[in-house]
Amino acid sequence: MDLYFWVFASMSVLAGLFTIAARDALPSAMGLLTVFIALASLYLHLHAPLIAIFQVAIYAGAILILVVFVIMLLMAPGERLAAIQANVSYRGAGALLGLCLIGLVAVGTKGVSEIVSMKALPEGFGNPSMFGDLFFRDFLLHFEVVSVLLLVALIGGIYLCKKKL
Amino acid sequence: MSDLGFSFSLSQLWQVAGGQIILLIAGLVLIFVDLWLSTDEKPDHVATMGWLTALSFLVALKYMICTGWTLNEIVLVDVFSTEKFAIFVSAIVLMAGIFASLMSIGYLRNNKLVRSEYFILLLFAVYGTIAMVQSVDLLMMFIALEVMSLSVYVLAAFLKDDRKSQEGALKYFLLGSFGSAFFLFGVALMYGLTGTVNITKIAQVLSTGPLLENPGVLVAIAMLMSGLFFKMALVPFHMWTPDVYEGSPAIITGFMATAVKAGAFGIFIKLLYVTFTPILAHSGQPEFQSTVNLAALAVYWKPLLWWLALITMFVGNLVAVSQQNVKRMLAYSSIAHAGYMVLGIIAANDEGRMGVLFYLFAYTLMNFGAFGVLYLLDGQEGKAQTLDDYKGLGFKYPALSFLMALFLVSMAGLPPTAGFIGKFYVFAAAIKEGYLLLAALGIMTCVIGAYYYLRVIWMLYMVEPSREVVAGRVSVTSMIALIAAALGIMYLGILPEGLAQVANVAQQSLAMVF
Amino acid sequence: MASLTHYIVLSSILFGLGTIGFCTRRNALILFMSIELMLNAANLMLVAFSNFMADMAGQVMVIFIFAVAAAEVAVGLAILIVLFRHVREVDITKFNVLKW
Amino acid sequence: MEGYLFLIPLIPFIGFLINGLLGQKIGRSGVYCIGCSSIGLAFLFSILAVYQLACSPAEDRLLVQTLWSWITVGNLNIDMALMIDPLSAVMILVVTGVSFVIHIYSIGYMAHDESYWRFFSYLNMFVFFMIMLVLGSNYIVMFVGWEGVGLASYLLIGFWYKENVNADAGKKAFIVNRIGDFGFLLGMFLMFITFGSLSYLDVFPKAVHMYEHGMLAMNSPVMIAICLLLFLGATGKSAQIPLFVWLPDAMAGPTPVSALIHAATMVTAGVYMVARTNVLYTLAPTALLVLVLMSAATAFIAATIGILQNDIKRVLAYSTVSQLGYMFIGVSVAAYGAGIFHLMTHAFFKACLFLCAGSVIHAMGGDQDMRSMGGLWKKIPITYITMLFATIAISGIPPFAGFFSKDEILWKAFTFPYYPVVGKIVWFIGVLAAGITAFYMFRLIFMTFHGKFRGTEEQAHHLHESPLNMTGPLMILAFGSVFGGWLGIPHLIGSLFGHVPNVLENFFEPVFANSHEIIAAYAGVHHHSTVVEWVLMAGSVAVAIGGIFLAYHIYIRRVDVLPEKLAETYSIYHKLVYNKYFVDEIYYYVVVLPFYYLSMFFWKVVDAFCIDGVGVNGQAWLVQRGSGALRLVQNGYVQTYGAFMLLGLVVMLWFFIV
Amino acid sequence: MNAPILTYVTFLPLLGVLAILFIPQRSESGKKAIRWVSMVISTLVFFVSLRLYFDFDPDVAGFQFIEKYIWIPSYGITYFMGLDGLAFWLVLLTTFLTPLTILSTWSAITKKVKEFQIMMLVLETAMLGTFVSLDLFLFYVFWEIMLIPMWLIIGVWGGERRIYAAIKFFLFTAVGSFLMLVCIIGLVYFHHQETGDLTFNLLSLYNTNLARTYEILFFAAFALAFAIKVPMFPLHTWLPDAHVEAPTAGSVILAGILLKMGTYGFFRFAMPLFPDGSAFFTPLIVVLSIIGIIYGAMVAMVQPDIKKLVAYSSVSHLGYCMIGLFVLNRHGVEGSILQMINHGISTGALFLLVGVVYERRHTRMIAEYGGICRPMPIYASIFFLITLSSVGFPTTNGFIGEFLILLGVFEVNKAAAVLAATGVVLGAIYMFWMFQRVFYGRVSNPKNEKLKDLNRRELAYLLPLVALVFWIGLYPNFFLSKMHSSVDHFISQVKISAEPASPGAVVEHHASVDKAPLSVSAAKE
Repeated sequence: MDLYFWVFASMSVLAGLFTIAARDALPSAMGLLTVFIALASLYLHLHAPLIAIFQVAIYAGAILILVVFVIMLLMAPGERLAAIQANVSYRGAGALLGLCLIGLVAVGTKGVSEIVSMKALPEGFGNPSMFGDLFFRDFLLHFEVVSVLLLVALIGGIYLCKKKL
Repeated sequence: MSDLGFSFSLSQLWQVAGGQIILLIAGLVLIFVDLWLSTDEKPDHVATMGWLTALSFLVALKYMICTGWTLNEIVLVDVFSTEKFAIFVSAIVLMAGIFASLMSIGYLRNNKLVRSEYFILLLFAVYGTIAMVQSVDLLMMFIALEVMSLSVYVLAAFLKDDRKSQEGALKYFLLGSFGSAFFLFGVALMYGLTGTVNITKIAQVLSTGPLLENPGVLVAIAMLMSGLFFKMALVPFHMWTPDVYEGSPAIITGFMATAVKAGAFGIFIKLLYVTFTPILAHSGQPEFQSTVNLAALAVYWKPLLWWLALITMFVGNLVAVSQQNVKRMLAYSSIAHAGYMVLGIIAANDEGRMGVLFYLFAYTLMNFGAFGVLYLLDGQEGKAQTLDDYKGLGFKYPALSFLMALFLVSMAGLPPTAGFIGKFYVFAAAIKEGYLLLAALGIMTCVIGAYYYLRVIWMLYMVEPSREVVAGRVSVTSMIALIAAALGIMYLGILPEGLAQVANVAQQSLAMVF
Repeated sequence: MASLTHYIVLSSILFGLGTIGFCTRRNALILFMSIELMLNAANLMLVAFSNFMADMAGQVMVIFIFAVAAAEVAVGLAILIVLFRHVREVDITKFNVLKW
Repeated sequence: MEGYLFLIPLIPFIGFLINGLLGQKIGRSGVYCIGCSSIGLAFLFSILAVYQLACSPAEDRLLVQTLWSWITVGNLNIDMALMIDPLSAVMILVVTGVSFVIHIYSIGYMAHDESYWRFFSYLNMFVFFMIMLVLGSNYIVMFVGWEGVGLASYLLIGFWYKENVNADAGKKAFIVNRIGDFGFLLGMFLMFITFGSLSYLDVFPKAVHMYEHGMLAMNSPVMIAICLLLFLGATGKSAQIPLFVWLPDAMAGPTPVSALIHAATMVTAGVYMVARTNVLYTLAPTALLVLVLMSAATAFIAATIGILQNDIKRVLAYSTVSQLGYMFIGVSVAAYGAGIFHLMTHAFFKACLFLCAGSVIHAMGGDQDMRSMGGLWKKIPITYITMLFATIAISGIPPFAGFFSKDEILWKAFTFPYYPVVGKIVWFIGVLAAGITAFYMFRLIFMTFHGKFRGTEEQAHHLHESPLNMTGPLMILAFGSVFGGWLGIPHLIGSLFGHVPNVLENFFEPVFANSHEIIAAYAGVHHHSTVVEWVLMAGSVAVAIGGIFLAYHIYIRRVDVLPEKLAETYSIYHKLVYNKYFVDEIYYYVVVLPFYYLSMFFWKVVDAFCIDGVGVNGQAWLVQRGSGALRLVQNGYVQTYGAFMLLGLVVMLWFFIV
Repeated sequence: MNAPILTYVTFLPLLGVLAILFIPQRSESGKKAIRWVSMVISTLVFFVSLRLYFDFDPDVAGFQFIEKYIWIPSYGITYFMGLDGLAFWLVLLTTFLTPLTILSTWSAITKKVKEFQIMMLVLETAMLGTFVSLDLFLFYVFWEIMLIPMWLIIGVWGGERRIYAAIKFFLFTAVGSFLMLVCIIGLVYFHHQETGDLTFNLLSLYNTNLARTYEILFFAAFALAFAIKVPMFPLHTWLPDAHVEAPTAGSVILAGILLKMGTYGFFRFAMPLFPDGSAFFTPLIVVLSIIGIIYGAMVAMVQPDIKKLVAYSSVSHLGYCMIGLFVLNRHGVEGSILQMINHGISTGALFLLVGVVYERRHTRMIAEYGGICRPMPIYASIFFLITLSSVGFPTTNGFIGEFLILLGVFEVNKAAAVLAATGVVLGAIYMFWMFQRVFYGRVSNPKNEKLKDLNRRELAYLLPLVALVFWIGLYPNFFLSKMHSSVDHFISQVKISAEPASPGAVVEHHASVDKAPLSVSAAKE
């Protein structure tokens, strides 16, 4: 019984549920924030402190804040979408299919843990130097390409949002 | 190994990713050129940017072909490879890029858009596609896919004053992200199962271990595939296509329909065959001998693709029939074409892969041609895109209409055009493997296809005009591109062997990706 | 100690929640967030595998996915904002001009 | 030697071409000249050929000229070849001779017609085809002529095409003939697969050979089938039951046409064909039985219809049908020579009758209704006399031509070797028909030439005798009607005058020898006493005379009351006969209309609705509708699209895992 | 080896296209020049093709004038052309009819002349290519190419409902031919499996031993493609529409040549390739042909539109061709081939004739006419002669064909022959009834009073047809003599292999099949 896991796992699931179930966008964003934090906690547990930090810093700190800004920008506080639900049947079907997906993936990956070659964690697993080694050796090219990606996002974002450049 | 600890030398990098590097450098240069030029915005500058983009594509193309194609061995830098297959697909993408940039000069002018970010994004889109096709690493695939996608999202939204463009782009973005999340989940699962993201290593691990019997692998495969099916626009992952194609700027639609699709098909074929079929066993390398076991997976993916191909051909063609908007109709048609190409993939033989490559090439020519004419007849985006608008234009704009007719005839798969040969190749491949029923059903959907393609032609030639339509200014660059496409279609329709040989060599190189 | 299976199931639940959110919600921004949820599910999976296989690569990949997610959100929000200028709505059922 | 045979058809053909292509340019006299002289020349060459034939010994009486190899496919080898033997010799003389006379007559008859050149060219064409029919050395060439004369007949019946009735009649003639030709074709096919050839010179010897060697039984189904199929052809061409309906309508054509085509020559082609095929018919007694019954019925029924017709040409038309029945009785009791003999004499008197009728009509200014005639004999005496002669001839009064031929037929019927009983019955019907013939022919004479004139003043004023170029032919034909019978004088009578030979029979002997031998071998030779023959002869003459007197009684002595009274007393029969037994109507309602509506049904329902509507457009509709329905799935909502992607994924997973 | 005359003949029209492309059509003289170029080129093609006549060796059963070049080696596709006794006549028919047809468009097509003439010439190339191809792929390419110009001719220059007719024509044909493509490929791969030889060469494919099921399947697909083209009942409904709506020239080419491609396809491909399949389907095809003969004639009878009438008559006539082919004896097959030529001539001529009055009156309704014999006697005469040919009057071409076919059928199945022969009667009914309604009677419509008779140009394209009608009718051996050996060969191909296999027979058959083409090429090279 791993209480740490269960606490944060259930927290993330509940927060996730809240994220997709909250009526308003802002509470939904708060829910997502909770998910992020719960996951960050789990990352810590999984010997990934760096990821946990990034999770909080980048995801919660940057990405989500961006989303929140946009929510503020586009929606009046407390604004709700019309109550009448358009396209209900498809959405119901979507929800049902999502549930099926969870079930199927869970069923499908049931035996995975027996196959995966479990290894004992080496010394210093997850510490930044090890991370950096890998990052700048094996994943150098990925890094370069990601930089291009960010450049594209930059250009695109600027083009789209600025009225006059 | 250099002292930095890289697993590759710079010269190797230059060999394998030279084309990408050229494009990257060109992209950066263009940004500065743009900044320098945009102090006073004039259409000429945009044209200059267009020419420069086309030029950089050309240089990259030249480089990739001259360097990559002449290499006897596949050069890998762990994440990228320069097998001839990737070069072939990249060449298609670059060709589409050249078409796009040449036509865009006229397009932007006709739409009074004096924005040169367009070309930079186009360049990065092409870059992303090539990077994706060259990658042999699932993570790199994902990242490159995102580079390509993000560029195209922005390009799709490029008509800022046009609500349709924005709406299409948002749908594209949302669904695209949704799809790439699938892909990512698949990557994660695959990583977990095999401990690697390199596709050849995955193949090795899958074939040696007890993994093949584990349904988790199948979950991963399904996730990966569905992410790619989205980009390939196979039914039922196709739903974004018509909306996005209709909304986006015509040239970008053309680009999406050709380059992006070529990239998606390229990467799908590479992933599918290298990782999930025994193709590597053909290489004769002892360490890949075990991959013959992967043949067991055919039980899963072949029937799947069988149904997908059928449904895709059927739905694409059928729904296209009731479209009034030509652009949207072409979107459905591109779905149908994807279905035909899948036919070649199912065949899982040399002819099939060769056929798909040939088909992609031909399809790029004819589709870009069609979108080129479409934008020219349009004047300004959305002005004259419906069948009604096309009525009687045949004798008013004979050259454009003739080209349109030619491209559509080719799409309908009638000889002597490249479209026919392409269809012939993929159908022949499928039939060779005994998929007679699928081929027969598929070819029946071609009849439906012929109907709506010809409907455009008959609107052009056989009906009296219902309203005055003024085509846009026909720019020289567009005309050059169109004529080149038309000649290409005719040439390939009559003498396909040369390209087919090349495509065959290209597909054979898939066995050497390790 | 929670097993790998636990994490996988958790990950698939979060992923599934993301898809459900995507398919049911009408607020475009919540759709964005649903997608983030899905990406996070993948991240969790990677980290979990990385831990159990003692392979740092999984963790490194997560960083890239952060970057991708950030870029995606940036572009996506930009598009949404431009569209918002036309529609004055974030209800995606209103983004319904293109159809059939 | 026989190298000139081809000239006989060729010359009329050239005449046809010249008249047809240049007719308007060369003027009236040119057309007349070419039209008549071409036939005249053909006649001359015919005489030459017949002379040559007659001079050669009996077993060598055969001239063949192969023009070119026509159709060669596999074992089918058909030559375009002409052949003349005694049978065709007689025919060719009749054809060219009568044609020549009628051509001359036509000069006068068509003098006021603007399309005279067309008329002459058609007429020449007809003669050409008729000659081909007669001279053809195989069935295919005969078929060429067979259809060709039908074509000429079509064109000539509809000569005055501005009246739709005429054109209708022509079309009817052609189509009815085609039905016959259908049988003819099939008969030829069957013949070909039985004997491997269609040439007379191959088929008949082979049939005899096969019969003699037991490869072909007497009365074998194949032979019956061949004979009946060919006879179907003959019923069309020769207007026998059930295809006789076209002939009365064919009177719409100009009278010379009726005389030439629908009396003297074309309609007798069937008789010629049966006579030509005598060997095969002889080998198929059952077919002969059918033939004889049909033809007897035709002879009788047509004669009864003739009684009440008021149109002068229609009377003659039914009479022709009836007489053709007679001829068929002749050939179908295996007395082929007798049939041809009657054909010949009939050619004379019927042509003469028609031409006379033409002369009458000419005099009447185009009116053909006998009810408006009467007492014409004073005004047009030559016509009257010639017509009277011909009428007597047709009535079978000795020593006119008709008597001899008719009597021979009746006698042969009485002694029908295959079915003696049937033969006797047929004899009886024949005699009855002869009596009726005499009756209605004299009715015609009496109504037309005797009594009071019943036409209008204008007509009365207009009455005049025809010019010499019309009366000349009448006289020639009348001469033939009177004396033509002497060529085939029966032995019985011939012996009275010191062994006057039956020229015709002797002449024909080589042609029919095989048949006679077969019959003799099969049925045995029966000798009938001369007394019986005399008695029968006298009986038939008596019946004929009775008929004449009856006609005299009704239409001269009691003309004021009796016709109406009779009509009232037997009103049902009157109506029935007057309306020609409603055969046309029956055909119309039983065959034509259902056929038409069936066609309409095929077009409107099967074609337009079922195949095109449901089948073709239905599919298109299905695609359109399917497309329309399917596109609605694309409803523009992102969630829908997402749901579909999810669906795809779930289905994939399901497929993979479960 | 002689000059590649088939290539010359086939592609010469494209030269004309090239020339026409550079002539502007704005002025009247430009249009005139275009017409003349088109006319001259197509006449030239005819004369070049006449060369074939002199070099054609009637004693050779296989193919002559063989040209073979590698085209797409990886699939064993070759540019392979050759002629036998049937293709030979169809090529000549094509080259003969095309100039006449072009001549007929002088005054009929006054708009978009350039495009029209280009289409005509492209069509000619495609048609010729179809007839001379001996490589299935090459054949298919030409077969499909032909669709487009014909489609455009109907659709652009046609009548009121031209689009419906054009698309119907196109889709009908496409359904069949697309399926055929699948089966062609299937056949090739079966052949490949059997012999290891990947080729589209027809002569090699003749030797494929397919499983019976596949023979039946493939034959069905091929037959569908060809039967649609023929067209056989119940696949004929595109024909009346296409004919009615097409411009005169289109109808002529359609009836004259395109329909022959169906029967030609049976002769060249469907039957020899799949003898078992053809044996299996023979009863069905015979029945459908008979239905076609009778049904076509009956429906023709009640048509109010002359062109439609002629179109349905084509259904009837082509029924003869089909039944003749399937009885598989010399009479039937040769008759059928001759009937193909006949139909090309007489129905072509009929459409030309209808076109003449249509040009003058712009209606094709029979009811609009009546009595036009008087204003147009020459026209009427020629019409009548062609009518005779159409109803199979002896001494015209129609008779020879029908006679041979019916004889052939009769030898095999008497009942079928009897039913088929009713067509003889029915043909007379509808043709003569139509003729009467159009030409006889009084001039009921005052507009018809002043109709002009044929002019010299019209005579120039009609008289050659009339001459041919009688030439074939009177001296068919001229035509038949060239096809004997080919037909024998065809029959032996289809018949022997259709017989239940005793091993010896199969071997023998193969030997005989192999021999013929080889000896030809040896002789020619």
